[in-house]
Amino acid sequence: MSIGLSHYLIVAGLLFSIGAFGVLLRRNALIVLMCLELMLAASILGLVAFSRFNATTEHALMAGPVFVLFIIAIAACEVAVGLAIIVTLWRRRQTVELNELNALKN
Amino acid sequence: MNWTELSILLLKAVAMIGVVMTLAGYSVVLERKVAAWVQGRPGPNRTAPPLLGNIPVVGRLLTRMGLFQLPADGLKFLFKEEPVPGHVKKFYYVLAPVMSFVPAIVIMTVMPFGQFIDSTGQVATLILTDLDIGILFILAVSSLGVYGIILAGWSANSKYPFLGGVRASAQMISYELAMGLSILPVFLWVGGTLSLTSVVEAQAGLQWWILPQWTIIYQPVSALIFLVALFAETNRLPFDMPESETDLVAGFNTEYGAFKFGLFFTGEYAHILLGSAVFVLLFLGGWTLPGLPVLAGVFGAVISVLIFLAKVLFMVFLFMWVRWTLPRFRYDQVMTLGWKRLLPLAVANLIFYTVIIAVIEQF
Amino acid sequence: MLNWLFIIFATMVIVPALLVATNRNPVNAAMNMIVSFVGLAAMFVLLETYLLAILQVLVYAGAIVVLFLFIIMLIDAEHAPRPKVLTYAASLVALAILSFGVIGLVNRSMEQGGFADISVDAPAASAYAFGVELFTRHILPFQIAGFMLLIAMIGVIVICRRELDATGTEETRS
Amino acid sequence: MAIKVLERKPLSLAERTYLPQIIGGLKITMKNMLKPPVTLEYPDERPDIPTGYRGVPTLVKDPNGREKCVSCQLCEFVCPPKAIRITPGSIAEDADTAHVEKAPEEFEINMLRCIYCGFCQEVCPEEAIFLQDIFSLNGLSREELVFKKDKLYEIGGTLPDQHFKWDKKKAAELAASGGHH
Repeated sequence: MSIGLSHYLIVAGLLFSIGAFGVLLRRNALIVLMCLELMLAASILGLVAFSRFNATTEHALMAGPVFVLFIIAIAACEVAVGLAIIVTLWRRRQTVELNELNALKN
Repeated sequence: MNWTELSILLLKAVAMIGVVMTLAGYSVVLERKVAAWVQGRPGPNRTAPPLLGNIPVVGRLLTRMGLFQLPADGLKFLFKEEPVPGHVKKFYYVLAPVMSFVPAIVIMTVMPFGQFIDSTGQVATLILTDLDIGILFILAVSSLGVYGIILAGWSANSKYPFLGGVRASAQMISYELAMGLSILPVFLWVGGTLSLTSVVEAQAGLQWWILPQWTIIYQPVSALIFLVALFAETNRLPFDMPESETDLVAGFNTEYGAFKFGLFFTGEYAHILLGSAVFVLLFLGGWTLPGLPVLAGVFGAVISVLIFLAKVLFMVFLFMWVRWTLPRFRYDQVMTLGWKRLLPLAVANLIFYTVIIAVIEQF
Repeated sequence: MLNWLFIIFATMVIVPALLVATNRNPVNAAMNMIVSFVGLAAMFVLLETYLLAILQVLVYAGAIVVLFLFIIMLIDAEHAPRPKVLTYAASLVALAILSFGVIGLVNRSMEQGGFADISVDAPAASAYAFGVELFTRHILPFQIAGFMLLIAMIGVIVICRRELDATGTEETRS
Repeated sequence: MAIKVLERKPLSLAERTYLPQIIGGLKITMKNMLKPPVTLEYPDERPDIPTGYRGVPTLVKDPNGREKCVSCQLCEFVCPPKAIRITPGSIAEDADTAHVEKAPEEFEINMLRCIYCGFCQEVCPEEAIFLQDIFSLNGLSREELVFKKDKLYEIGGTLPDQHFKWDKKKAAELAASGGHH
């Protein structure tokens, strides 16, 4: 058995599922952000695998990897903004637990 | 790949690690010597093993140079009791020294250190793995070195190491940007490749029979930014925030002793050595001397390696010279320098050279 | 050889990812995330996209996780409370459904021959190829990404700024 | 007195980069690096002891080899940490130095207590106790560091004496007794 596209896709899919699982399970804003990162990473793996396996002998398929570059850049943005929000939240409310951020309830 | 090839590769790797680690150890001795010379002292000159130290002239000379200090220090680190304070987080406490040491060893694999020209004129670079994106690999792996310091600070579970860890993480992120931006013009200049070997080859030879082709001559600002960022990344003295003895006891390694501290210590000097090597490769012409072609054969290869080593050791000496000259920055000054001075300067430098190179290519 | 490497790296990606989602200590989670990302970079090496592998380590392991650790230390967020059993069960069900869905989808597509399942000897995606692609066909997304970075930077500065009160001293908004 | 406020000159561009200052500092340290070391390699080279140095207190003999101490016990009384113990004794009638009348039977200085203040030397009417040039003293037990009389004479040796007070006294006695008989 040789490792083919399907195996990479399954790994990417599992990684994405685990990320979603973490987002659903955890109430700590930091961990939720980490799990979002995992989901993005899964999408990156999928893109790279697709473009590698659909490449031809003449030229590499560059659309996937180039898109991955953009994803990495945007992920960095997302983390920076997310962490800034978490820090501000901590300064005001002294908590990062999403369950306790219910000022609009009631 | 058969077993002979594998074992040859393994031998090469072990030899490389042995040489670099010995050099790192001796840079500790050099550091102590330089400190002593600056302060008008002779420095370590007593340690003499029983037999070697008794050789009439040579033994005495080696003792005076402090060359036996390294094994003595190493054995001291090995044989001391290893205390593990009760309040630390054990797993990360043990992991941290390893994490700070391993990146240095990994960087070695892509570090070219000489050139071998065989009788048919075929040029081969002396390197363990010739990666065509070597510099990116070095940047990526060396950025992992900060985990050792952060984890040490966090796992020690007491305030001074913790402050050291927090400072280290902020400082490393800040200066990595300027560092990355400062080496881009170099690779633009040598023409569209990220391989360290080709950067060195582009710097061989003379311009107008007088000017060396070294990048530092053409791009002094890039070299300056890279050097400052290198000081910050290796936590050397104007920037040794994580380990500032005056306000943080010993910073991130306050709770460490014996061999674990030895690992941190050697790791720091290995980083200095490899950082100097990168600086030499990028800005000081690597193993070439202006006007001196690399000779063919084993002799030429040895000469090229020696030239490279001499340059690297000069850079290591510069690190120490600066350390014993300048006082430490305050933490906010480090941040201001990184974000408000170096980063804009690096961006302006990049744009300037991009324009210059575009103009040169037009004509 | 390659099969074994794939299995090792896949484990290196999946198992730490699970620990990220379930570990109650944020520092443990962050360290597991590094292992997971390094495994991912290794998979990129298997896929012969070396530049992306190195960028993955450089950006994620080198910068993003350091940032996470910095914030964890700054806000002292150790030991999150244990999630409720009901949440746990519901999330596990969601995980099971998602994973089976993904595996089923991939298998079904494979049976229908939807994907080319052969690896051809394509030229490696070199840094040069990336540059050419970025500055010719994808120049607009490239500029937009740069603009996004700028916006994010300004946004972060604005979010984290402490307002100055009338006397000019710093005061947190409260 | 009027306070004069000095306006600080704004830094020039070169000064604001701090590079000239750093290079200046590097020059200074390099200059120092090239100078020979100023330290003394202690166990191999010994420092020059200046005259009047207050090292370990010792007992001295006069040039004739007679012990100068007459066990007046002034040093014992003046010693601030009470490091000196003297057991006075008399000199035998038939001895050559019988006219001195008293000599210490036992003389101990506890070097662990001594604070090298030099009061004993200052107070001694016979110039018998001197703080000499021994500056490094060590031992393996407490007993070893309580110096007895012979040890004190051994490390003290002989110092030149200008007065020869007891010789003069003996000569005077002899002359007086010769006059009588």
